Amino acid sequence: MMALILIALVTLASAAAAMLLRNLIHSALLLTASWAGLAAFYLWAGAEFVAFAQVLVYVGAISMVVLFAVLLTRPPQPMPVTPPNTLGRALVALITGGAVLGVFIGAIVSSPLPATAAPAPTVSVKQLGLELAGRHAGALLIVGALLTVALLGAVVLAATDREPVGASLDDVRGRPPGTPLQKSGDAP
Amino acid sequence: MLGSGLLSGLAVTAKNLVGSFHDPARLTTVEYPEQQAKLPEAYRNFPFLVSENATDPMGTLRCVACQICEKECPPQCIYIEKSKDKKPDATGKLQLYPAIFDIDTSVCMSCQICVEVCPFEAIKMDQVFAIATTDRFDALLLKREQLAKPNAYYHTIHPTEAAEVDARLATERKAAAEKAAAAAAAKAAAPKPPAPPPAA
Amino acid sequence: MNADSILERGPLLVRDWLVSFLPEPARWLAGSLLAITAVIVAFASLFALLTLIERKVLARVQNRPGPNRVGIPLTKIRLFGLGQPLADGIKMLTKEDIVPRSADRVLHFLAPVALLAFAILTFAVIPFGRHLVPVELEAGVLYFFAAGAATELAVFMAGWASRNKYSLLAAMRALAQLISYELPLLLSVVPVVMLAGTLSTTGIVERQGGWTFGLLPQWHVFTPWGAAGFAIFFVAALAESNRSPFDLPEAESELIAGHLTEYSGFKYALFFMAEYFGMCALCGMGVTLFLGGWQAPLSFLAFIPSYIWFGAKLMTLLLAFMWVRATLPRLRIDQLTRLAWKFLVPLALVNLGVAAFWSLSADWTGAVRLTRWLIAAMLLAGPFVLLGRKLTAGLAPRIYRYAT
Amino acid sequence: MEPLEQLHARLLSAFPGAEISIVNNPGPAAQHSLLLPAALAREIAFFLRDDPALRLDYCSNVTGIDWLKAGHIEVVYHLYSMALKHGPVIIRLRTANRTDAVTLPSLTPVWRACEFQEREVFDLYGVVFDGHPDLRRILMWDEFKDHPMRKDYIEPDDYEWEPTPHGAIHDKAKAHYPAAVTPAEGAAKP
Amino acid sequence: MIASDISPLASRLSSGAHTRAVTDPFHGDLLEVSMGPHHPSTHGVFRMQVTLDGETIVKLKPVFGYLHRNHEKLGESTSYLGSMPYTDRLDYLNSMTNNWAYALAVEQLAGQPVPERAEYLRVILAELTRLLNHTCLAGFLLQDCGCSGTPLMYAFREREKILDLFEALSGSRMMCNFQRFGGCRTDASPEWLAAAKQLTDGYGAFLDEYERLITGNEILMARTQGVGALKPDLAISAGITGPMLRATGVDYDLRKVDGYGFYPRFEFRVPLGDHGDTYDRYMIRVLEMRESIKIIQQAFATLPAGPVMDPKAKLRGFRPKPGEAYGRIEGPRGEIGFYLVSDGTPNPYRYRVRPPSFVNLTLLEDLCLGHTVADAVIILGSIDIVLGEVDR
Repeated sequence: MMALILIALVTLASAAAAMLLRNLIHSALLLTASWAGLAAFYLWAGAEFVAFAQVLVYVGAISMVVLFAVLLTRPPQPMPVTPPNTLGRALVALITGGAVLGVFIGAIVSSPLPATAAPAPTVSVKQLGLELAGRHAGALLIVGALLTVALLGAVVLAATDREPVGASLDDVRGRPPGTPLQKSGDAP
Repeated sequence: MLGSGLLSGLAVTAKNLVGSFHDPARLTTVEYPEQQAKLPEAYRNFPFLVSENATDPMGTLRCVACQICEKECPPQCIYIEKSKDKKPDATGKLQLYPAIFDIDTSVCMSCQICVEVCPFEAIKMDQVFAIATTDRFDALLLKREQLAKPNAYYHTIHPTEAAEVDARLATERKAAAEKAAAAAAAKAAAPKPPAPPPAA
Repeated sequence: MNADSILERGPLLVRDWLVSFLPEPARWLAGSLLAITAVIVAFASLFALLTLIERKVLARVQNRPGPNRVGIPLTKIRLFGLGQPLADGIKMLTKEDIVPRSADRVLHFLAPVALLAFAILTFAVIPFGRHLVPVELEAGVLYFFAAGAATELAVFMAGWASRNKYSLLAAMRALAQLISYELPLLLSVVPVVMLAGTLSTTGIVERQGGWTFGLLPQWHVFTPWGAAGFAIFFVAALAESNRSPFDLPEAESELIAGHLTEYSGFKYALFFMAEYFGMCALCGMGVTLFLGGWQAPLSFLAFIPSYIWFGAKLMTLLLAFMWVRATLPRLRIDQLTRLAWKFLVPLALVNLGVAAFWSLSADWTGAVRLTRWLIAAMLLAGPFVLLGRKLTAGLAPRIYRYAT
Repeated sequence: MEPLEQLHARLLSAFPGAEISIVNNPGPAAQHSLLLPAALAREIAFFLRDDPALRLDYCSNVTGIDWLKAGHIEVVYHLYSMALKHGPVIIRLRTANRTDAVTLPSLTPVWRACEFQEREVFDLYGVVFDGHPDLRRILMWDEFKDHPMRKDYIEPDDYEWEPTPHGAIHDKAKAHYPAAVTPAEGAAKP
Repeated sequence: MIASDISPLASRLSSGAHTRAVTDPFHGDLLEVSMGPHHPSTHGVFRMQVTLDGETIVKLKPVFGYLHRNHEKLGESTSYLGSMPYTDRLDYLNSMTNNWAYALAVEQLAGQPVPERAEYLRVILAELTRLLNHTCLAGFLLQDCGCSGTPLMYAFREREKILDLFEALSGSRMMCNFQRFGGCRTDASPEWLAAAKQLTDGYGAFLDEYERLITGNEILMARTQGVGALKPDLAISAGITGPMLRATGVDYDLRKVDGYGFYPRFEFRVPLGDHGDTYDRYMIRVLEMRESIKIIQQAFATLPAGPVMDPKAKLRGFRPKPGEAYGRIEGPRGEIGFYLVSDGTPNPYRYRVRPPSFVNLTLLEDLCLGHTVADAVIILGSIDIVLGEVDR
């Protein structure tokens, strides 16, 4: 039980910190830490295969996508400052927060938690593999395609939003534009 | 086939790796303080003044302070001051000698032009290269006393060259001695015929 | 093949004897702690030795003796250079650790730590001997690559935290290289897992036991798909551990020391330790997957304990790494990624197909077995030549004319 | 390769009214040269490069010479032909004087080889080449004021002490560091 | 009528080689990187002010002058003989060819004859220097490509053997100061000639091993073929000489064109490249080494006896008659020339050095545009500059 609480604390703390910190890179890295926390949950639950897949996919690859996206995208124009009628906004925030909280608590209460932790189902990696490649092959491929599309979309979005400002090459070269450097071998 | 160039390159390095254990040509390092490579005879570093014998280096310097080397030295690093008095050199002729003969080894580039232009075989190139000092200025300014080394030392570092120089000097001195003797004989013979002038 | 000779079970007996002093619940914890310390001590001393061997091999290739001066101070004893790693260690410890003012302190400190942590994690599943597996995992290979995948994160942190033009440029290069070589590395391992039928490393090594006609060991490397897989694995491992033809990030002739420019003192040493651990782990995994782990090469040599065989194979692979480093020039960043995406990945996919054919034709017997070998080899040689020709289009040694 | 006199005659006929003269080289090397007027220099250079009989397409060397007594700075170009592999044609351009009128037409548009060497003549002699694509100092640092290779250049006095025991360097160093007395100096009373 | 079309650089760039419009430099898309003067691969104190757009080079400004000792001003205040040791310091890797170029110029200035044996000895020493320089270059170029020192060590192992020969002959490995006006300072002893002959006979084997190590290497071919290609007409106009020019296919070797120093007596070929890129420049130098070995062997075979120094040559008080002379020879890096104006005094009135690497640098920017930083390092390496000669 101690381990579960510890893992939960780490995951929640890093997720919260990821949201609160101003430095974008720090929050991206903390997000990765919270994914690692999720992997620890799986390990605690005994599902090694899922835990290692989680680490491999999320901490290995998706964190890279997030970091590259942070690096490539331009800082957006400053957000328009909203008018300060804090009472109205606070009310709306409270209601939505409360509704989400209610749903969670309802789900936790209604799910029949057995007194002792149920014995982990002994599923060998081989059976998992057969299941995945068998009945769920379609789902696997779709998820893969989805991820690739998301990745490419991020890159395209990042690349196009850097609209080039026209500047002829000579300005850059520091030579007053138009002074010719005689092309060799040209007849006058 | 792709990669054959890489493999032939790897083969060469492997041959060198194995070769370095048995083939002396493949292990060329001379570990300096313990092993010392033999210097070729023509090797030259800073100049030194040749003195006839080791017992009295200052007395028997060949240098006659003619200051040709001082003029010809490209970086001008030689400083000579003539002596006021004269002293007999190897052939007994009275010659000047350098009162001060400084070489600033921080400026000298061992180009050996002073040796070529010296008509008296008085300055030769040494083979000393491990001469580190702590003081940047004065210790690198070698005085006449530090520069003078005997002819025997010259024979040890440049044997063939020293032998030639000695042979040439010997013939010159013999010729000079015969000329002097002939002149002395002629002078001795000449005063006899005319009557000695009255002892006024 | 006495599996449990005294030598074979020696390390386990020692561990059980040590653990027996403790009460029951702490035994498991003490046992695993002992295993961890054993692995770290072994590979840390191997790291020290490797830096010396690397410099000695590089020197001997270049016709010079290599470091042989560091000895016991104030005496003439010179210890054949074994004092060198000690001297380097002390130097690294005593060097001043400069952190640039504009650097992002937290990340700057965390980068080497994270890199080293992930590198050490990967040792958990490598079977060093018949009974010497730190952690017996059912999905061992997946765990290995999961732990290895996080090194990119640490390299990015190092490059970004130094706030230095060179290190940022180099961090981007390093990431491009690591990501583009992750794929061939994994794809070259898939046929092994497919043929061995299990993800657990000990299972893979057990399947490579036995010798055909008593002489030829049944290691994966002696099958066509195994040889191709091992070649791809070797090249990808070189790239993953930033070794010679791919040591682009710290290409000293261009960007001074890549993402390590702003590191000095012990953090710099940590980076190197992490690089060597990463190299040892990848070589260990290469040995496990392709070279038969701790299996003996010949049947009558099986009396030698298994961890000796694993050590010998690991050392030969490490020497091959150094041999390549001493010889080959470096690839440019675009050639490097083109090699990965346009040559290694397609070849690995073809290798997957050949492995499938190999497993389907497992029951061919007699003379047909030779044709099975030939077909597999042809299936591999074709794409190899075609892709190779496309990769080196327009590059060939030239014939030169002479002025009349 | 035609003799210089014939080339001189052809040039005079090609560029009527231009005063081109032959400068005789008294030394045994006998490499005589052509003195070109500054105004038509570039046209004559194009002619030398593109004339089918000459084809002097390679400008090997550009040198500045400071004739102090004659009162002008001279720029000498050694031209060779790589196409026809024949010997040097040497042309000389002279500035009006050594002080203000020191501009000459740049021949970089004719031969790209002159780009760096003309910048060096500008840097060390102060000859301004108009039409040069990138006229900056090439060897000295940009803030350097004077032109060091001129005969009347005065060395700056920011001198680092040199123990060389004698000669002009010693005197200058002693003047610069009157206080510092070295044993050598003490012994050698000039 | 000044030619009005645009410069070769801009035209090549706008012709699609690099069409992306460059964003305004102040918005930070262009990375201004200064490589040098203290940089591991710039062969001396040489700086390249590089403007990078991502990895490709958009602008490259070479900056040198850090090693400027005003060699020519010194020449004017020293006697003719006094400048000879200073010429060792021009191209400090090949002092023998510098000395010969200077001696040749002064001999033309003073009309000083040179005995045959001295000319043969000069040819042998110049070709040995060419071997030494090209071996060095091959080592440096591959060091820049990233081989961790191995080819460089092999190159330096062979170079040391040649330098030992120079030390045994002239007294110093690199600062030989060996030529005089009218011949060589000392004669080559029979033992020296035997040692030199044995070295050149064994050099072919070293070159074979070296080519096996590097020339067919796919990575090197990928890194150097097509990198920094140079067209012949641009090379001629820019005054490029030496192996860099012959790599573009222009047949211009001073040993054949000027025929100085009895070169016409020796039978050797001049290799020419077709693409003028870095690979050609490297291979031309390796082939030239093989030709140099042939020349040395022929020179040994026909070395005449006789004096090494013209008896009437004056060592001191050397006053050439007023006049001027421009002497040039084919140095390992290209044409090295000395232009001397004499006014009858012991010191030259004007002492000018025409260094090959200084002029060969003219096209550094043209070759590097559009390539990456890694290529710029290799292109600079293949141009083979030495800063003592560039800055003088």
